[in-house]
Amino acid sequence: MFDATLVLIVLVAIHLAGAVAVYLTRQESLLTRQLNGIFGIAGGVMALILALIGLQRNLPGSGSTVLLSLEGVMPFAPLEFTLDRLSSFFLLLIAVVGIPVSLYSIDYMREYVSHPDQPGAHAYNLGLFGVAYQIFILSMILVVLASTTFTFLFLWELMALASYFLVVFEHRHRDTQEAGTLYLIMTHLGFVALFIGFMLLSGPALVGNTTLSFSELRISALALPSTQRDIVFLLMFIGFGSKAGMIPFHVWLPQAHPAAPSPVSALMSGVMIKLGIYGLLRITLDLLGGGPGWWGGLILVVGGASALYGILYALVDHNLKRLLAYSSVENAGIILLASGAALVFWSAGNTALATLALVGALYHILNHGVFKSLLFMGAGAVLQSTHTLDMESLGGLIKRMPWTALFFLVGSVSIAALPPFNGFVGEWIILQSLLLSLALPSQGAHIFLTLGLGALALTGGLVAAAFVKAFGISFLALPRSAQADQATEAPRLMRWAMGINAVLCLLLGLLATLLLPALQGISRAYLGPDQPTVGLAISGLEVRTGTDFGSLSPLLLGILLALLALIALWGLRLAGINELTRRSMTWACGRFTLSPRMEYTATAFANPLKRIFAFLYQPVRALTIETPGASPHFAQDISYRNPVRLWFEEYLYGPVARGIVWLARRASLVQHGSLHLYLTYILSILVILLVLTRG
Amino acid sequence: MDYVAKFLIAVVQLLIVLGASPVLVSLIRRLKARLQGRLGPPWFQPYYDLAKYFQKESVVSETASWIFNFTPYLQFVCMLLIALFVPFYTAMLPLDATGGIIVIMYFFLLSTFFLALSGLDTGSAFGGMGSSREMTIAALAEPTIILAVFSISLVANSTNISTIILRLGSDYGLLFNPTHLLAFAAFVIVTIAETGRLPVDNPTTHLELTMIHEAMILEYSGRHLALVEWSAWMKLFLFLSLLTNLFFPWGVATSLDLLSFVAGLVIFAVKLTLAAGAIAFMETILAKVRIFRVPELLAGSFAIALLAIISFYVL
Amino acid sequence: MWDMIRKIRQVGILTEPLPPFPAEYTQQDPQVELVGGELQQRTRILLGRSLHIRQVDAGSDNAAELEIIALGNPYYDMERFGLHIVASPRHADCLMVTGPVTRNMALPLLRTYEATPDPKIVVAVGDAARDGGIFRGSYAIIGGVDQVVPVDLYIPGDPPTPLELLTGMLIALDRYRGKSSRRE
Amino acid sequence: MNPTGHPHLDSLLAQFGDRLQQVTIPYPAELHFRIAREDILDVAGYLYQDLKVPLDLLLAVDQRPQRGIFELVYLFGDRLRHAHTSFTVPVPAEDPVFPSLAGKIFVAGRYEQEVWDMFGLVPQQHPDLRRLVRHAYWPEDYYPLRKDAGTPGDGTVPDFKDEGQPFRFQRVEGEGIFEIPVGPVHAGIIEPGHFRFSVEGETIINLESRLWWVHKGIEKLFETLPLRQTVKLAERISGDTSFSHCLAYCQALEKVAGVEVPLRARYLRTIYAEMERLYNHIHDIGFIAQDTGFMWAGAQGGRLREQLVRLNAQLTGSRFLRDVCLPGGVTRDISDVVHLALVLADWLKDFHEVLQVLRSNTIFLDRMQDTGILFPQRAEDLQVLGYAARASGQNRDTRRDHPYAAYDFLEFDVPVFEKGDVQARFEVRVEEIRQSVRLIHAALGKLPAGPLMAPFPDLPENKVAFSQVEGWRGTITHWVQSGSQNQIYRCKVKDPSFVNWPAINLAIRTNIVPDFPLTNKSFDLSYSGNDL
Repeated sequence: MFDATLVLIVLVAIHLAGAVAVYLTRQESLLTRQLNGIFGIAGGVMALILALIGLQRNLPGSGSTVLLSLEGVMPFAPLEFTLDRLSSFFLLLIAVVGIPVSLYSIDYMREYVSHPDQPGAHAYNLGLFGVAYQIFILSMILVVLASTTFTFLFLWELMALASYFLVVFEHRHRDTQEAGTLYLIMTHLGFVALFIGFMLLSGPALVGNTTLSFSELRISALALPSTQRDIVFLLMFIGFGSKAGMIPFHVWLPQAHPAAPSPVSALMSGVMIKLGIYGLLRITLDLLGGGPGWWGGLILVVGGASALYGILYALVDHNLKRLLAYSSVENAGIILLASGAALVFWSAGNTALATLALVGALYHILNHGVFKSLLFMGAGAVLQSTHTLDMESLGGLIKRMPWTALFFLVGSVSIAALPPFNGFVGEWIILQSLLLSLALPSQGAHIFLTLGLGALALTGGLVAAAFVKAFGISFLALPRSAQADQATEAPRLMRWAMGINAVLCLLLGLLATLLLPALQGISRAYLGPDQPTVGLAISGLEVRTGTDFGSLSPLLLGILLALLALIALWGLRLAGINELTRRSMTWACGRFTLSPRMEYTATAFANPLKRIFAFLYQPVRALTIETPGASPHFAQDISYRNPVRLWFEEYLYGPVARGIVWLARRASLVQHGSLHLYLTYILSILVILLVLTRG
Repeated sequence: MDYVAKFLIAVVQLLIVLGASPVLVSLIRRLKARLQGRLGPPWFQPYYDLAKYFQKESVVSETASWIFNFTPYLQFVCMLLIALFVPFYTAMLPLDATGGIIVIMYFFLLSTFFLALSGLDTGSAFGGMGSSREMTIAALAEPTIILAVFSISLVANSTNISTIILRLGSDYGLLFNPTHLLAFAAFVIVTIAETGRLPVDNPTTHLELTMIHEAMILEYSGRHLALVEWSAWMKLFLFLSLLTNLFFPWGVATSLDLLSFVAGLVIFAVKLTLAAGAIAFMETILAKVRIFRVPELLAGSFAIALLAIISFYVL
Repeated sequence: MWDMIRKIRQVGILTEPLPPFPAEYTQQDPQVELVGGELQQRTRILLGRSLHIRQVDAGSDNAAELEIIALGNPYYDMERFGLHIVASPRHADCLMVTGPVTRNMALPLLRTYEATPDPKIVVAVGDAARDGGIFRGSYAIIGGVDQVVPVDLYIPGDPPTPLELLTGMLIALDRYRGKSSRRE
Repeated sequence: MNPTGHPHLDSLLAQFGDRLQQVTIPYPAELHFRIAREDILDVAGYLYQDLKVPLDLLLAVDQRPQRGIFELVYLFGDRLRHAHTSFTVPVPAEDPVFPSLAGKIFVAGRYEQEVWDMFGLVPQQHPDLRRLVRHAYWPEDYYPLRKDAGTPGDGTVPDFKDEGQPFRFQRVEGEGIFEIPVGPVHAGIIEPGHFRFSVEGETIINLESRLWWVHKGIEKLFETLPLRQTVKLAERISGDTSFSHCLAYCQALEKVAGVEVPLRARYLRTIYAEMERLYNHIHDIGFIAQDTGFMWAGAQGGRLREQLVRLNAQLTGSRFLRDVCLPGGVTRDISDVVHLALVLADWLKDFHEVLQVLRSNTIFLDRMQDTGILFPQRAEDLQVLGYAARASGQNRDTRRDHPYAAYDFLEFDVPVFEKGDVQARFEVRVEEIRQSVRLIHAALGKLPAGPLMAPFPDLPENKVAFSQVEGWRGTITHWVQSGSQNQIYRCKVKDPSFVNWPAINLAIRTNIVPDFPLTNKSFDLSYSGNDL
């Protein structure tokens, strides 16, 4: 029906036109925001169409088609874009997250318009934002389609720069500048690793030739000696892993996500870090065509560690967005864990299990994109309404922002992998794949898989605790500050955007069986047909794993839940229960009226787990009591602090961090919001890149 | 199985969990009272309590939101749903293929998640205290549950409960497998932690500062309280049913005839009575450990569960 | 553990049967006084078999509290009658108030009453709870419990013994049939 | 007159000379003098810091009707030298201020707070002048213990009503610190008290107790009730200490009236006092264990206590030993001495068997160890009394240091532990149970014949006396001044709880929240006795 190439051209045109159009409008007008949103949505729709074409294509193998090959656009090398199943899946992710986020940004970005009573106080250049936004989305779309080394690296860098610009959009805050600089440094360290990795991948004869297409790389990779393949894998693992937020390269993520405007946080967390996974899958599954078992094992172990580390720090962080960012580290970890397991199974020759694990990983990628962007949008709505993300100043928002609260709750329940929402189905499949691993003969793998399972299980419980905290402390009980007390519901478009994602969370949970065959198709395209047994079978509404091992019917569960609820309600009414409800003060032991000072705080909520994991957090307690006069038993001022230690930041990046601060000061020279300075900067980076890559 | 039989079994499952869970609680209370030298409450006391709660008005905090009102119903429905997947007297569960043991555990977690939220909802310091502690324990119990389940499914080669019971029931040798025994030990500890029994939580305490589960429900009254209490009893019932039937599947009916159903029911009652006796005895001789020793206990059970798995591979 | 089992066996069941029901019992019996004659029949039926008690010390010396605690010991075991002390007024059906109501405890008592869901009964325990007793006339005393919340039942005594408390409650709930059996 | 024979006399005279006026020794081993307001810091400081004599009591008396002034009375008790020293300080009505000792003697600060709260005398430079009895809603200028204070509701004072006015609490700064309000209506059957925890989740940073919820105006009632009734009132200061409070009050009255109590009555008083100690100790031992979730132990504590209170009822007709002690002697005799001795011996055996079970429960022991530590230095600074002091290395027991009743004639040991945690307090009480049974057995063996009661005359006017009794919780002090027409002019009651309450706040700091009930129970203080 649609010609894929045409769709791609339209898509690129939309985004480029969007960038120009947005820049041409007045910087603070409603039109700027509307145009940016509309072009974003339109581009997203095109991406969705492209994704559906790719997924539906009934071709053997990966179903790859070269869409577009452009000579001469760039001076040094041709650009080439190819659509295959893996790209299609990630296009789907970009579209599913990008469309609501673009819608959301229309109302959200009014935050940056100067207020009439304070002219110029908060004014930011929205036109500039729009340009970067369009380019950011476009570069993400194109990077998953890129099929030559140069195309890929070029777009990868473009994506990094556009996102960097978006991160430092609120350049007036010093924190933002430092976060941006840290991000820039980390992303370029990753880029260097990728660059060297690609160079080595090209094989001895063609070292440094960046014009090679992926299909040529596939062939050259086969000829590589195994040591070189290992080195390539390690470099790619570091390069892509740092983008995905795996430890110890995650440090930029909890800084950059909270600093960025909320739609950007949603996109970065929901989509961009997944492109790190995309790269890793592209390399390991496709270009290298699999490797020894320890590749998977390494990914699995690092993934498990990331998952644990991420959630443990999410638990003790009380900045809503930073909590979500740490949770992204955790989720990237889970995805890596599942992908690693898939590679382990694959290398052991068990494609059935590898398929199962990979389907789990892919499904979790999509799910995480949906609920994490939902949560970031929710956090953004809170920020817009209260001007704070500090959970210790929030509270009581469920009455003031009922819709936002509901959507955030849906996101929290989904991310905690609770049925009947989407997170559960992904978690179930991943668990099944690990549980089934006894089919593997290797003893060594079992230890890895068991540890991975332990990490995943431990993570599962902690996520629930972290999101009870995130939702409960921010939205329930009494507001802890005047801003929270005066909060108002998010504007209409923001509510719609969040609503779409909330519904998606439910639908992806209940109707998983509709999507899973497509994911199975993707996995089989790279892994080959299921062997020795069936890994995953989807029949009607039911998902089955192994031979009679496990089965799940999410839709039926949902229906049962609703049915039982109806029966229970009807039964209780029939029994004639007393339905009188009287409102009264919260019971506070008789005399005192509860004040926000007497509510559980986020710090307090996490305190038991903080004490339990004190060996990890190494909190530094400081209790000071000032007493007047001679008697030590009359206290005048008491203060207490108990912050946790950030291991990697303190011990690994500690020395580096000082350099970063130094750099940040220097960098602030170029960060004065001037378009020209930025453009000059971006251009110079590109030129350096091109010179480097010109073999 | 035809649809009538399926439907009937499902209805009977629901009736059993609703009707028998208060009796189980009553049994434990009476046994404990006897061990303390008292007569204890009448057999049907939990029913009287429920009937009374349902007839009283509900007082709801002005601070509370819909979460507070919604949670008791959600919990109740979750327990009913789980009851369809837990074998009591028969392994022929009609909806077994809809979800296995993982589904059960995540529905338990769902109800805990919302109960913890409702604890925070009223703004009472006690509610927050309860939910903070409950989530801490849930977070640490979760991995043990998963690993214990893993061990069982390793032994039985399935995560679907009917299949597990059928396979374990047909080969009693599997039950004495060290993996299975270790998993049992781990599961016992987790059951105690999840159902809030001593030495983790004291269900009969009056000290609000030491409470875990009770602290979260301090604000509930009337029909809400009835549902929350009933759900807690059902949770205990379900956990004990899982514990007894997964590890001692003797007598669970594996065919669709009346005789094996009756026998299954009798044996099930005996098993639960023994479990109740064990709980009553434990709660008489034990005190409540300091709250920060609970993680040690759970870490111990985690280690046992891990050992269970390793023993499966090694032995 | 074996010491304990031995002790449990040695102690046995201590719970004592109630004394025979006084044959000539009338509403005027000095054991208890029901305000306004008797509790509503509906309340009696509802709470007769399951009465959850929240104790409020509104100013007592702690003697009455000690006797209420004693209701739970193996000799009296009030649980056998469905009487149970609960931790939260939200769970309670009955406020058992002791002592003269002090000025400082008036508001907490009222708040506790408001926090308790209907239907509920208020029992004033001890002479001081009736009219202030020996403390009457003090600047710090408001007076009897009925000065703050409506009282349904008085149990006299200074303090009433556990047996008086138990029989008083059971008479009010119409549960004291007084066969000398252990349970009614 | 130049009195001699008091251990502090010479050194005080040498130090202060003429600044001490009207030096007398009204009763054996009790020195009394008057000093001027300006000398309080010097004299009290000398007694406390140089002579190492703790402050036992500080009270005010409204003497305006007769002499137009307020009086402050400071009472120091020297337990090593078995003597007391007290001095009176006049405070003019038109300038009701006095220097605060709080910086030097912590416990003095607490009494001064009370004096300010009840009489409106302002301690200058007091570091923490917050109201005690008068909760936030009480009128600023209403001082209930002044003779002309009047009663709300009778038209002399505008009536006032509690409308939930907030109190001042210490605010702890720091991220995420919040406050847990507990009480006055608790979840268990406990007396009302409000505890404000400043916590970081489970970690307690600071605890403040807000008491005086059950303040009944007892000290004022002593001044208005007829003498017979005041004895009953003394029994209702703290119900669990009915006998000891009554004994302390009767002894003070006997001193005022100059009545000698018959020897048999003094032995019987000893026996009853020890019975009171026994039933309270066993009750709390059971409940300390129950507070760790060891419900069986709670049932055993309840059982063993019930046996004793039934024995009380058998002996005296009252489960709380009420209406037994009267000024001049006791009303109830013990006829079957052997029976009582045997019953108690059986009871002690029973107790030991239960104790063995408790001590073999490792969870219970673990809960008690290192929980709620009150360090000996702090116990000394705070002048903590009773078993709480003896568990923190403070070797003090009024029965031995200032003997009364028949304690002079009987042998017993005073157990002292150093660690100051819950377990130490538990162990002190276990040991005291043994000592109490030993004392009762010895007293029963030596019980002399004779009358139970000496005739008690009308009180002489305007005479002052105090008496101290080691109740089961610690030293109880009653200070009595007679008025005219057989009435009491002023009675100051000090239950040990009054000085022990602040110790809990220190003992619980940096502990975890769920350990508070256990710590609180191990101190087991009276709210009623504190609030009066």
